[in-house]
Amino acid sequence: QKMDLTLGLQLEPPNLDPTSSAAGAIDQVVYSNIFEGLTRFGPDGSVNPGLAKSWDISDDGLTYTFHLVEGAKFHDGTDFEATDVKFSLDRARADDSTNAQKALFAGIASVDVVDPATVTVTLTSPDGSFPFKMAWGDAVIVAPESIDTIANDPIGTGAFKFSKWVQGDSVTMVKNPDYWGTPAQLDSATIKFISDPTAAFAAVMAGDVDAFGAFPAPENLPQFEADPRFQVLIGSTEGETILAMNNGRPPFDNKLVREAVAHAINRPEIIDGAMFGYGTPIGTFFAPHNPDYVDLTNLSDYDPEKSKALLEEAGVALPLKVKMTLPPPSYARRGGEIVAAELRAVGIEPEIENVEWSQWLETTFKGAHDYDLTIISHTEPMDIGIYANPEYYFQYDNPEFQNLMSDLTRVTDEAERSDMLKQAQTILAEDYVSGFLFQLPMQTVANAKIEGLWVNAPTQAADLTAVHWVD
Amino acid sequence: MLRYTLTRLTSLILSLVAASVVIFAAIEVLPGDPASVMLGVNAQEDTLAALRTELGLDQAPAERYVTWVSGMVHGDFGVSYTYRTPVAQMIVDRLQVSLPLALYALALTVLIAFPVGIWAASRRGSVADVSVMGLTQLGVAVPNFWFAMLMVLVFAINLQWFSAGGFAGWSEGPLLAIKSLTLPAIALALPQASILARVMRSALLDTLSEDFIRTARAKGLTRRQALWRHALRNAMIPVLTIIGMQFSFLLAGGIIIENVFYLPGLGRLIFQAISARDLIVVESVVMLLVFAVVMVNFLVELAYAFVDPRLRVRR
Amino acid sequence: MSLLTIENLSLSIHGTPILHDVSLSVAPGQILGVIGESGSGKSMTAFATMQLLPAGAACTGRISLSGQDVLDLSEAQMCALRGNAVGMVFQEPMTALNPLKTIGDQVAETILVHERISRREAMDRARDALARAELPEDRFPLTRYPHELSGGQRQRVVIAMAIALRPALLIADEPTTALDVTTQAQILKLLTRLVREDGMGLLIISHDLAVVADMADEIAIMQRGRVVEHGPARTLFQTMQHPYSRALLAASTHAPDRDPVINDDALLVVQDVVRSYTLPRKALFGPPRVIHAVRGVSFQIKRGESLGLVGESGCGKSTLTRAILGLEQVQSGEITLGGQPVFTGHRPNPQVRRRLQVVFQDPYGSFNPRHRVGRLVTEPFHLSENPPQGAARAAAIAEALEAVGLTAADQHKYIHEFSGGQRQRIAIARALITKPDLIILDEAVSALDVQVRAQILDLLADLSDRFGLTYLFISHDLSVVRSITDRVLVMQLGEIVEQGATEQVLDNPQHPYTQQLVAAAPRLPEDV
Amino acid sequence: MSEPSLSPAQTPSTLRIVLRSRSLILGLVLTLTFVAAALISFVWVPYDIATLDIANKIKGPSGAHWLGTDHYGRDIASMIMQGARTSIAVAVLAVGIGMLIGVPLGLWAAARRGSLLDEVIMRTNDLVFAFPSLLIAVMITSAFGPSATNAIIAIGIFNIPVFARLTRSSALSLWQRDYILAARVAGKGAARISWEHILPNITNMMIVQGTIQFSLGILAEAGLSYVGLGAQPPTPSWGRMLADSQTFISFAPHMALFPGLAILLTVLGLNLMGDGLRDLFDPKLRRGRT
Ligand SMILES: Nc1ncnc2c1ncn2[C@@H]1O[C@H](COP(=O)(O)OP(=O)(O)OP(=O)(O)O)[C@@H](O)[C@H]1O
Ligand SMILES: Nc1ncnc2c1ncn2[C@@H]1O[C@H](COP(=O)(O)OP(=O)(O)OP(=O)(O)O)[C@@H](O)[C@H]1O
Ligand SMILES: [Mg+2]
Ligand SMILES: [Mg+2]
Repeated sequence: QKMDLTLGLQLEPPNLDPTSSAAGAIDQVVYSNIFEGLTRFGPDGSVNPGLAKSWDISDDGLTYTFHLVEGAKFHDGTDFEATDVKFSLDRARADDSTNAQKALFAGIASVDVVDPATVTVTLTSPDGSFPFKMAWGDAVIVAPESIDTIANDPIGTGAFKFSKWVQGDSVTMVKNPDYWGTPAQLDSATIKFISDPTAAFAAVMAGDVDAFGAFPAPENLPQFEADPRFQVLIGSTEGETILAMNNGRPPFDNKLVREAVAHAINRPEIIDGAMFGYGTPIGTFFAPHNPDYVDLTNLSDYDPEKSKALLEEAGVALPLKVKMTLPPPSYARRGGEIVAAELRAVGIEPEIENVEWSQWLETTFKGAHDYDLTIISHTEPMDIGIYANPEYYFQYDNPEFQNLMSDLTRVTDEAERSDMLKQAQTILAEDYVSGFLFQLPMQTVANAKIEGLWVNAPTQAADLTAVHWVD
Repeated sequence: MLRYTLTRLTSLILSLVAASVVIFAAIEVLPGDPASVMLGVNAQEDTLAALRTELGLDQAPAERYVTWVSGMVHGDFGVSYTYRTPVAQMIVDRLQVSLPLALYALALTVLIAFPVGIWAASRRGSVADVSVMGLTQLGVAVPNFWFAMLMVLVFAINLQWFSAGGFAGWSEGPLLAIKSLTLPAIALALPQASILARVMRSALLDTLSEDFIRTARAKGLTRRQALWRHALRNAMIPVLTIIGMQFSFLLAGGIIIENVFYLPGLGRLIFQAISARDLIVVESVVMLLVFAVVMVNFLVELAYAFVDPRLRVRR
Repeated sequence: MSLLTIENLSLSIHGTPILHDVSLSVAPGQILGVIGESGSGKSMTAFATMQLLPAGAACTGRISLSGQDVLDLSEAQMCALRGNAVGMVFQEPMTALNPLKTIGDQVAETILVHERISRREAMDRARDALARAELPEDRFPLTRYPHELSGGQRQRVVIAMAIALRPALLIADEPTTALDVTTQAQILKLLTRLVREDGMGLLIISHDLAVVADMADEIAIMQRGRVVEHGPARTLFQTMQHPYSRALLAASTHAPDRDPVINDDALLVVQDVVRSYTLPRKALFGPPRVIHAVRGVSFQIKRGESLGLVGESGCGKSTLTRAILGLEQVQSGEITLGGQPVFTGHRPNPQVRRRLQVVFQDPYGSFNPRHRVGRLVTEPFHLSENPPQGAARAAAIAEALEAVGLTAADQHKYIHEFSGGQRQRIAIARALITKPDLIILDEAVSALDVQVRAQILDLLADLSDRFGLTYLFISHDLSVVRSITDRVLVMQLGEIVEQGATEQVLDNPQHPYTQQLVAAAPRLPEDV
Repeated sequence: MSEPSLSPAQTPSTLRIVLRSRSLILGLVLTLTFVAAALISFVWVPYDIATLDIANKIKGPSGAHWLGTDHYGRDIASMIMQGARTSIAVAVLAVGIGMLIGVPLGLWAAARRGSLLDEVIMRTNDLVFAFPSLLIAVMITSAFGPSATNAIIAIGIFNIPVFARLTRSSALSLWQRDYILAARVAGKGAARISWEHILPNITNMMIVQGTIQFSLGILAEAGLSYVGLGAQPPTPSWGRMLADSQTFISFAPHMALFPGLAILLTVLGLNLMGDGLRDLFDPKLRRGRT
């Protein structure tokens, strides 16, 4: 029986500290494996107890009392205690904190240690999703003793201990024999970073890696499926892939033009061409696997004639020259080429500019929002609220939607919440704020003898704690 | 000989200083803010400012240049913005892949090119010469990344003789490490070997037509003896020049091949660093490569003097 | 018994016949001189003897060397013969040695290739061979590299290599052509001595009758791959039959008829001219090196006069020429032409320069191969204020070309369509076209075969008579200087050491350097 | 001092020499094929590649699509034809930049040999040479955004010292010739001599070097496009075709094979042509002509 595993991932983390850098690649390596939070995401996206075995909420919804697991130790042998929780949360919300998701902690008024196994967190206003927030990778619990070297020598409480990092190649971790919970089933796990899709394919084929998480080349999946040596796991992510339009400036400040774009897009063709058939079409900014999802794809069905008519109605000069900025992921680059060809067919001439992430962040996402069109997948869970921010790069400023969202935080009734969410989805779809393309799939290729891998990606994680080999 | 060395050394240092200014200035104009890359989409302005201060990005450019250069002179290349580790350490790690790879490829290049070039030159105009030179023409023309792709397809995916890429590290035993560098080294070496073989051949043919070869033949040396004893060493100057250029090329030019075989070498480091706007890493690695090129040229020039007594200063 | 016998040797290269029925023989202790113009097949005969022919060469006939038929021998047998039974010395000493090996190694190699002895023994014998070639070890250690020797010394090394194994036959292919007259005389003496000492046979090749006239026992004259005349050196000049040999002899001794009209006014005045070059420093902080090419030279040329300037290579002749032409500024001193300085301020004076023209040595390098002759010869018009245009220009071209014996139609041709002699005529036409007062001829006939040289000398004499030209005639060949100049300057190490009427200086030299020069110059026997 | 006594009948004509050189012919044929393909693509291509045909993606070579289709169902033959346009344009312009700047610099340095200017030009050249070229091209293109124009500039910059050096060294040897001295005697200035006498006599060498740099330019463009820094979609480019085809190589090798062959054959053609031209211009092989 094999007791070790090599997992391939596309992106290498810049460092191994999930609490002070945005890179999702860090979470992918360390989340749940090395670091744990008070709560944790399950494979289906549910929020489960983590280092807090349970919690109580005060009636006014302002105070959370977390009851911590007992006997947990950090990998350096120090005990896990309530003071570590207070340290971690206070550090994350401090003024000089460099936590990339500082907003998760914005609602915290104070953190108090009751006894070594109990912590209370007081909020400034009620927040039903606080346990959800505490499950994020940016909210994991770290220890003050090891905080200085965390970037290269992460010390957590997880089922795996960090062993070594060959920069540019791999991170290795070994089983934590003193783990407080269900121990890991593998003795050791190596995560190898292979950014190039071809190399990823070759590595899986040649057996250099036993599994590859978020396999980057969907075109190769049929080959793996046909090969009995491998299994292919298709799940879903929280990533709504959209054709973002800059609502803040011409020509996309004109709803008719946006609607024209929406009707020019042929979702099945994009999913076929860019994703080789993997991916679920969406008609609004919401994950289809969510129970509150409404299928609004018919609002923006493929109808080039209508699109042309709308452009004429909008009175824009054709061909309409616009800029399409594409970040590196292949869904964006390939999807962009297809979308561009489809737009050209109705008279919109996008000029494609491929950019690096840094440039995309700089020019499109921030600052002057100097872009017309871009393709991107928003992978944070439950993030429809970004459309309520008029400063966001969509430059979408709709008071009706903004009010709806702010009301939502106050409402705790599930049915009412559901209604409001559906309403929000409809507003976005009817305003044609963005072109809604598809939900990004999660594709994992693995040796057929491996079990326990996550199929879905409710958060960016490669949780290996349950992974094992079968004969 | 000492004077020759000193003169060369002075111009070497001057080139390095000029290069450092150029590199620093060039990096300054790179758009992109490392802090925002590190903190991602949801970072807040005060967080960014805190990070910029931490990284020293709020200092004036001249100040940063001086800090950078004086650090380098003391062996301190600064701390990577994204990896948060000393750049020197990263470079040392990456060099453990890139340097052996370059040397391996260079060794292959020389081992292929010398025999082929000499063989072809000694049979000038024969069918063997023409066909070998035809092959080298192909070798020069083939894009090395394409060749690498084909090799991965054949040797890693179909035949599974080699792994498709990656580098296990020297700790896993030198044999394994050498094995994982073999395909990349071949991909790098083949076009270079073709070039070198052609240079070797034409340099040899040039010297073979020199008067002193005729003198040697008149002494009673056979054609072969004249080639080995007289022509070869005289043909070394152009060959050395090319070898020097090739080494620099192999060290830096692995950038694409390292990507094809996902080797954690300098090339890939710089690629990642550029896209992450990890300026300090980019600066230092480029500087290092320039240093390597200049050093190699320096050594090649010393080698000229070693080969050619005319270049040694008269006693 | 004859050492080398060549009988009816014919040679063709890729089907092109080069040699026709060449027959020669050399006996031990005998010197055979082979004379002939460039391309007559002298070298090919020598190479055939060594079997070092270019690819595609095919020989018929018989070459017998010490009783062995060379043409029947295998390559391995030939290798055993070369350097051992027959040694060879080549024309160009600068390139005949491997620059990367010490002279000791190169001489010892000859021995090591043929004899199974230790390196030390070979070195000992190389030392002897070099000493016999007058390179004693105390002054020329075996560890020297060729670049540390002068041309004449290198030629001695080549000779040492060739005689190291005391071969029965030595072949010397123009061994002195690239050397100074004085050095040439030394090398020829050395070769003669070696032949006499060892009883070696020597086949010496030259294009210069005078070079071999002194030393050879037998002389063969070649033309277009044939031996046209053959006989003992002592009597050959009297008994020559073949028209070509007679023409060659006539050309070698040819002196043009001259009838100069010399005015009394000084056309060119050179006063205390100094020109030195600063070479780049070898080391960064070392002292700059200075070469004093011309150190305080003064002389005058009268209008209509032909002034000779002789001296060894590197003595500063060309530097002086450049100074006179106003191409380079001098450090001190003054040069005036017809009273006007060639340099005013820091710029050359176009008024003066227009009246000066020059003809260079190399007929192949003095023309831009991409221009037609018409354009080439009119280049000097660049300095004229109103150069002739249209028909006047065509007339000027025609006049200049016809003056040098070409036709006006030649102006439409490219330079590669002309022979060396014709090119030199075009160079003269180019110099004539602006009707200058002074023409400087820098080794203008040195590169030409004797017959062509004679024609050009006639042309120059004729032109000076017709146009009243003034010449500054630079040459290392005393016989040429004697035939064409009225007065001569002797230059050594950047200084004029002697000057006077040509006859007087050459017949009765006063300065030791001039005496040495005159003594070294090869001469044909008096009685021809 | 031998005189080339070749009569006109013996002087081989240019055409005959061209015909005799097998490598020149093969090189010309290959190069012209791709140039022709590029030119024809302006007026006609088998399929319009601007419209995608996803339904027909990744089809092997067939009667309808001679070289098959790519992952968007575009006709690979058409892509290669239009890609030739990009490759040739980038390489021509990059070599053009190198020549237009490098040759005058080299001429200037040679005319002022040993002066401060010469020193500065040559040191700057050395400096550019010291930078690993591909790396700097990567930096330039990623700094200023990937595009064909930036690729041209990046490749062009590294052509400058190549031409400057070659020009300087060949010009220096020409400056030693007597005909230059003759021109100076005629009173011509350095600029005029460079233009009239030096430049025409180095053109052959520049053509040969230009051919070689041209082929290097095509390889460099392919390399840059391969890492995504060359011409941007939808402009087809051989290098990007290779990059795009990478993940398909295991089941649709035709997608990688044909663009790779296109690069290989073009570069081969140019190199053969360069060699052939060198032989053609070599004075050793052709006496009487420069
Ligand atoms: N490698 C060769 N291939 C073809 N022809 C050659 C070759 N070498 C020499 N020749 C021709 O052979 C003829 C004789 O040449 P050779 O070198 O013997 O002349 P030479 O008398 O030694 O002249 P020089 O005084 O210039 O040395 C010439 O016409 C020359 O053009
Ligand atoms: N440009 C220069 N720079 C440095 N030294 C020079 C230069 N030109 C000439 N010299 C040196 O000046 C001296 C005289 O040279 P010059 O060319 O005048 O000699 P020459 O008498 O014409 O010799 P030759 O007969 O070989 O042509 C030589 O030692 C030469 O090396
Ligand atoms: Mg000869
Ligand atoms: Mg001279």
